[in-house]
Amino acid sequence: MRELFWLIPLFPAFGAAFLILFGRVISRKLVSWLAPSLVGLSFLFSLLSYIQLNGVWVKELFSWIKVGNLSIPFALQFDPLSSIMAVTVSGVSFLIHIYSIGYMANDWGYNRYFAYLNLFTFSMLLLVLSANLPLMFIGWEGVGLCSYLLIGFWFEKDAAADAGKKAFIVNRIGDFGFLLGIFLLFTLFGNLSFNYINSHVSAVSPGIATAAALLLFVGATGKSAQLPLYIWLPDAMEGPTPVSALIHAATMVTAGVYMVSRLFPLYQHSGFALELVAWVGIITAIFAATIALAQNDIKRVLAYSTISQIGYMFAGVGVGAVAAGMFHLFTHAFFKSLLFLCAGAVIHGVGTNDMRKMGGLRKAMPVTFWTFLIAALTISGIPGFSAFFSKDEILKEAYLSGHKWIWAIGVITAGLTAFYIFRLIFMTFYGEYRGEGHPHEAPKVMLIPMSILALFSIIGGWFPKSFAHYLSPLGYIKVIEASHSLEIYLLGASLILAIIGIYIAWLVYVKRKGKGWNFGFVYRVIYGKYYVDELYNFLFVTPYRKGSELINRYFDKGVIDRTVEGSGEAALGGGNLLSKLQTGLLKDYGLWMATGIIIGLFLAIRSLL
Amino acid sequence: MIALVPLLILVGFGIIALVLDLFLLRWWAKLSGYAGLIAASISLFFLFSKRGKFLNGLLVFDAKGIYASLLILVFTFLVFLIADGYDLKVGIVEGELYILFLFAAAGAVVMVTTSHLLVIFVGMEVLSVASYALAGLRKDELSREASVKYAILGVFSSVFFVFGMALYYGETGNLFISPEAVANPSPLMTAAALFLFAGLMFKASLVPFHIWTPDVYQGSPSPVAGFFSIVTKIAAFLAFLRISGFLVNPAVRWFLIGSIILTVIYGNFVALRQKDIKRLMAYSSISHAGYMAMALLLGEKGGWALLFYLSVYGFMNLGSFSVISSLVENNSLDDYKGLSKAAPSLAAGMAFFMISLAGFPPTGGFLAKFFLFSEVGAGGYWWLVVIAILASLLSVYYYLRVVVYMYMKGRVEKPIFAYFPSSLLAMFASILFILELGIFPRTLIYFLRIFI
Amino acid sequence: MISAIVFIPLFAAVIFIFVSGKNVKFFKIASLAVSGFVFLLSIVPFIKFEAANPLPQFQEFSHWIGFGLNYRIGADGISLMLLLLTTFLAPLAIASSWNYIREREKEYYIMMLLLETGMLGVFVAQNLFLFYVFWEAMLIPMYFIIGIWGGKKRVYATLKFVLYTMFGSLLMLVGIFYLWKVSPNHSLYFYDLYSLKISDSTQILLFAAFALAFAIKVPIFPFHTWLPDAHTEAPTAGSVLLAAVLLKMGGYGFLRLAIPVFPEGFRLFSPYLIVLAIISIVYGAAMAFVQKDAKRLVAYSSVSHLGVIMLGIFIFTFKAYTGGIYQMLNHGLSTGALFLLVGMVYERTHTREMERLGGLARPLPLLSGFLMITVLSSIGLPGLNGFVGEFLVFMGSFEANKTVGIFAALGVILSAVYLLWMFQKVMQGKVKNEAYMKLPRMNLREILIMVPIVILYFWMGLYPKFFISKFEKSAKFMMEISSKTEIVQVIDGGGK
Amino acid sequence: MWNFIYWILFVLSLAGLGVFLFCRREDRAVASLALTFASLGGIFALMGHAFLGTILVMLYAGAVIVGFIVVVWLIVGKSGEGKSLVTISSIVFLAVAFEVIVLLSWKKAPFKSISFSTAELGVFFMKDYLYLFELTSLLILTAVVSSLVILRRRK
Amino acid sequence: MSVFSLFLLSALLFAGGMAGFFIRRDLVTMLLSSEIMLAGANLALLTFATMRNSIEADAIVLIVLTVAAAEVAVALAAIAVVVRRKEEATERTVSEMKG
Repeated sequence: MRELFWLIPLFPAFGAAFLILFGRVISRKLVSWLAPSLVGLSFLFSLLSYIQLNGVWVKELFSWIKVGNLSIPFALQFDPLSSIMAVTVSGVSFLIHIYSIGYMANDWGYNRYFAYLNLFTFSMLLLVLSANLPLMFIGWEGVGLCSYLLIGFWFEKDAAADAGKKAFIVNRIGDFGFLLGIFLLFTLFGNLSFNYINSHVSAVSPGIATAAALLLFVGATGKSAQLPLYIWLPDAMEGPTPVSALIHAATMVTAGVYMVSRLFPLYQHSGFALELVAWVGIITAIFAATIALAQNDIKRVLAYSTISQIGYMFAGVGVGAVAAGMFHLFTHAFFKSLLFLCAGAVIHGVGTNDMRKMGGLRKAMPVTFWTFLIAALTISGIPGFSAFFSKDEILKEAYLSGHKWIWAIGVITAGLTAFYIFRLIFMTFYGEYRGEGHPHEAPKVMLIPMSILALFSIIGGWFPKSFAHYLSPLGYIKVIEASHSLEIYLLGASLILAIIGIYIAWLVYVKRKGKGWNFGFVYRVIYGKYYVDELYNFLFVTPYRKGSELINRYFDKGVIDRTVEGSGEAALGGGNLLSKLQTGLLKDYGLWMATGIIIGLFLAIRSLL
Repeated sequence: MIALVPLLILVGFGIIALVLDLFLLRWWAKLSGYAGLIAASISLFFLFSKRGKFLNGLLVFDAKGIYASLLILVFTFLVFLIADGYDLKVGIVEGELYILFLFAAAGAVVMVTTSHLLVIFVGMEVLSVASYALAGLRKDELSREASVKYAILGVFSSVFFVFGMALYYGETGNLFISPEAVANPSPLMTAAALFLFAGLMFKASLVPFHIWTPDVYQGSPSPVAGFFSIVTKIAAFLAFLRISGFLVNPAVRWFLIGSIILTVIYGNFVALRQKDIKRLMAYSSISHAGYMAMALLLGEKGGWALLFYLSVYGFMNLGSFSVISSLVENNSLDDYKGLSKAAPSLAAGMAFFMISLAGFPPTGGFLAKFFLFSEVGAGGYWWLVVIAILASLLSVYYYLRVVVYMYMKGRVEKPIFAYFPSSLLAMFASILFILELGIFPRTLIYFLRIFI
Repeated sequence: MISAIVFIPLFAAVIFIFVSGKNVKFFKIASLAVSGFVFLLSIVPFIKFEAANPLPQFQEFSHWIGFGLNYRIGADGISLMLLLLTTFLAPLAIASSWNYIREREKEYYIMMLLLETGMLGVFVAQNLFLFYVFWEAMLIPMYFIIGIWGGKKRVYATLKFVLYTMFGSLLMLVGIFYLWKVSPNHSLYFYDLYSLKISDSTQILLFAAFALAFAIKVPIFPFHTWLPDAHTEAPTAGSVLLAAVLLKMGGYGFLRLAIPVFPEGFRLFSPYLIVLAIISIVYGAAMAFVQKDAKRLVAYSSVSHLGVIMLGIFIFTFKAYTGGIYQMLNHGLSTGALFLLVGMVYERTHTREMERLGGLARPLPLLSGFLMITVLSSIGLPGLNGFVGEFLVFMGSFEANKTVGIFAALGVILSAVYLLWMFQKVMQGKVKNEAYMKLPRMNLREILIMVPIVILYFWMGLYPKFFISKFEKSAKFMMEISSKTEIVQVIDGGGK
Repeated sequence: MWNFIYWILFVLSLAGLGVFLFCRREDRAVASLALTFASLGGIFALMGHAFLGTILVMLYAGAVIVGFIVVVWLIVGKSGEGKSLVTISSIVFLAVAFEVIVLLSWKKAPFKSISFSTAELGVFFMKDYLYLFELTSLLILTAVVSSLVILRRRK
Repeated sequence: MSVFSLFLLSALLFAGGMAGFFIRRDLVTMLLSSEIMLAGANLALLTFATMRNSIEADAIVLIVLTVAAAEVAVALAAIAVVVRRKEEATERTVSEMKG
């Protein structure tokens, strides 16, 4: 497999190219066979190479840019870190391809949808397998592009188009930082391949390293929707649900975490950057969790929950526990995509996203309900399910590495997570049905991937220790053994909070039918998503638009154009004025000549004096 | 005495034409006019080897003079072609048009081939007397006014020239333009220079003395205006070249520089808003006169650039006048609207002339400007070149404005024009010459730089 | 060989004059055939060009007017690439105007061929006089194209275009006079001018004159107001060639003339020029964002993109320099394509007001696909051609001066903003009026125009070495000359 | 005594000029010019250029000015009154008569400064200024033709 | 009969002629005033000749007079044509073309 691992990204690439070129021509059946099988193939290949992996495989296909002392090869690298990502990405994407066959069955853009999905898988795999930063940047922006295409898939809906554009632009802002990071790294190291940077990081002063790390982190926040640049993710729910499942749960948003862990030595070397990553992560976690409490759109809730879970991952990596962060990423990919798929099934059945119009779907959609419950239990960290191990691993590492505050916030967020996820369950599956029409169970082709994912989200968490050992060859993975009693104490704390959360949710939404809660000022603020969107608009978008309009009307047309036209008109006016001199009267003509002579004489006399 | 031959041929055929016209053989008179011009120019070629001073110094038959006379004859020939169809259309029945052209050309040849002030004066008078009549030929109200204005101002300017001659004579005792006489900066000589310049600047239409140009061009018939715009200028500038020795004297030099700056600026600015094509051509000729006058600042050294510029300018101007006269006296720019659809060849020709007058590269106009301005610049007047270049930017506007009217402005009724075979021939000939001068002028330039 | 490439269109145009204007079909096919043939012909020097030698190859010389004004043509790496860009785009532009131009086809195709000769001449001229002749001769056909076949305010736009450019080039002409007089035995051959010793103060003046002429042509920030008018009023093919090739002449002029001949002047002016380039990037993007008319938006976008190119050249590090030149080619392709597509939309809907357009992706899926790829290429999506150029320029400028790099990279965000905004306004959302649902699909001709361009996007994006290696040596050589180090024989070492 | 005559001529010419400039009546103004020219002729004679003096008096005072008077009458005639004829003719007559006297007696004037006779002038013309002599004939021919062309009435 | 007085007279005549050109409105006066200026110039020429005692000056004056006469004749013809059509010949009648 050593020689063939570079084929992994090329299968979906070929798929995407084929579908784009001949999308209009081939039948739906062929597409629904071709697209998933290609992704399946690449999943198979990544699984095989995962198994046979020993050490680090690097394959340079051709030299992409070679100008002066800058040379960027088109090189792919397969090592433990990227192997995990490759497997998760291709696996989840394969399942979602199958799920989409059912979900998108009666959509007129069917072929176009699968083309974009394949393109996305290709870009994500390229991002994950790239051996140097610029190549990763191709995947990085490619993924941004596909999220733009897929969010704005139903482009006839203005909201979708706006959301797509917003997503791309916010990502672009992140990429701006990422690009500057690449430049800074190049000026520092002269070579942009990960291995080179990681090995030579000590040669650079921590201050510069912090700057470079932070710039890259700006890119990461843009891509993984962390605090400053998270605003695009909630709107990204306009796209089809499988898209949200794949992109906005499992793969794209985790790219930031992968990038940080890939360049972990750089962050470690800079120290301060690592702290910042941790704190940004944990604050985003709690911030997003609070917003999720009050959302009524089922997909918005899941979106905010994704943001907060990724916040956890960043916190994990930030406190130095790369293995824990990656492990949480691995498990999160499964249960979060499952949550989204179930939400998809619910929407497929009910036809609306608004939870207030749902309720009592337990009987109507039993399989969806059960898979949804499993995922909910996992996410709230109930022992026995995968998230319990990964999330608590992070909290343990945080506590042990001295970040007491981070641990505390983490635990509170766990409680909040449990509350909003069960609020969602109770509002959708319990009580009586509040919407019109009769909800029906999703078709089998959707249920199978959901159940597989449910299975994974359970067994996924059973081998935390081997996960760390698997990553150890990377050299910067440290495994801390905590005293048994301390571990129990930590686990207990988050467990209790989770149960309290569930109970409160049960109390509010099942017993008092969701009316009792005092919809005070706090609720309205949370519901309004802290008005962050409006703030951004107020601070950046409107001034930019208004400012440019003003400049365009008054400065561009007013000043510059005016000076140009003004000089033209002045010349014409001058022409008119001077032509008045030609009065047509002979007397004046004589006067002209006389003045000519007089001036001449004056010059002559002056030259004498 | 041989050197007199071209002049004699010219005047001889003029008189034959006069006699023929007496017997109302109008066509024959024209034919003898053509014959006279051709014979004279051929004689010039033969006599090129016999250069020198004749008739005790009054007739200077040097390379400059010969080339200028050749130019005068060629351009008069072109004017003949243009006038050929035009005159019947406008009602100038008499044959005198051609006779007057011949005599005027003779006067110009006289002016060009001498360095004696009195001969220049008499040549100038022959030229202007014929021009007063030519200006009035159209027999309508404007034409009469043009000839009266030209006559009176002409007399007025000739008096200046005479007074200049008197002072010159007072200082040197004879009227030969000798380099050392011209150079001494005594007050009398500066005054003499000023008055002589006044007379010549009137003819060359440089600013303080240009005021006759617009009205006379507008009033006189188109071929005649064409004739004025180039033949008078050649004669005036050659005479100027002869007495350019005066420019050593700072007062005189600053007087000319001042006039050049005013000419270039005034000529270009006023032309911007002109509605009548002939007035526009008048102002364009004023501004071109300003450019040519710059070559005078270099004295003898700038001669070749001046002559090259004159030759190219001649073809450009007469080409445009051939088109203007094909539109037979409806001269406002609105009459040119939609010409490109009605008469594509005329419009294309006019557009070509306008573009070459504006000085766009592939045409001769650019090359002429290139040589002229670089010579003047090399002479140390870089700032003057910059002013002239910026003024010529204005000229691009009004030249292209004519093209705009022809190509880019539609019109309801068809423009009135007539296809005269001879003026078409003149037009194509000028296009060919401009392109030839613009792209393959090597032989001409070698000739000019060696002999002048 | 190269003279043939340059003058075949001219001969064809002259022959066209004598063909009667009635059979329009003949003109369409003949002009396409001629420019197509010229393109094929121009591939030969591209192949035969050996990259290692930076000096101009395929030189042809004749005395022409003598006294230093002689006819000398040759192409080094940079001019070869720009030559190819022109010959590649000319047939596409001509093909795109087949049913766009309804009246006076004969004059139109004559003007297009004359324009092509003018453009080709500028890039291959090695003598300053010849360069200036082509530089201005090319204005006349453009004047007619915008003037006769343009939109409503065409007269104003075309006069403004000609006068503005003339203003700059006339000042340059005065500079040429000076050089003609000063240079030893009146030689205006570029490589003689490079070794000319001029005193610093005159160098500054001359550089200012040359820089002004090229800055107006590029256009850099304060001199750009002619561009939007010229573009909105020009017919599609006109604005394609105007944007794709004419604007490059400004950059080429700086690169070939202004900087190497007056290095002292350049050293004095370069900080201001860099600042202006950055302002053009940001300003162009901001203005593009608020335009109502699609073509004006694309016009301002080319102001912004050219800001990037000029930054590459002014910042004067090797990577940025090569990136700038490479970006010239990319910008030519992507903006050319943008204009072609906007033209195709205009042909169908007869309006360019973005308010009235919308939801065209449904009736014109293929066109919206092409527009998507073109928008991505001009945004600089990695993997496509735009990215390589911008990446090099930004990296080079970041290396030279951090703040410059940061502000320049800002353009990455802004360009995404207005281009996606335009894409959404034109293609996405609901169809504004029902008639648009039944718009005619892209016919074969239009597809055949766009396909080669898209292939080039990917080819230049994924395998740029193929192109960069051709002009890399010449670029390094140009830089060495411009920094007045003695012209040491070009050794194959790493660049600065 | 001769000085006295010279100063009379001097004053007379300036007087003629003054009348010409400031007199309202057209014809009288033009007539006064005859006086100026005549007195100028006298001065020329006193200076020794008798030939030129006579030409000036006869040619200018006689022919040219009278021609002008005719044209002025042409203009004024339509509206002016007749009696000014007497005054005009008397001024002209007086001026011419006075000049004739001076011309007859210039030989005795003391300031004869030039030493050549009119005959020599003729010879000079034929020898040095021959070319110019021919040119003036060409000029006169052209003048005649052009004035005829101008005056011709459109048929 | 001092030379100075002669120069004074010629200067006065010249200036008077030039003034005449502007004072009176009608064309004939303009023409005449040119004649006066010309006479002044001739006088100046002759005074130079007396100082220099050369024969050439006479020839020059003679030629200048004939030339001037011819020119004035044509100018007068032009004015006559205007008068024939327009009854009066002031500069107002010939101010049709301007600008």
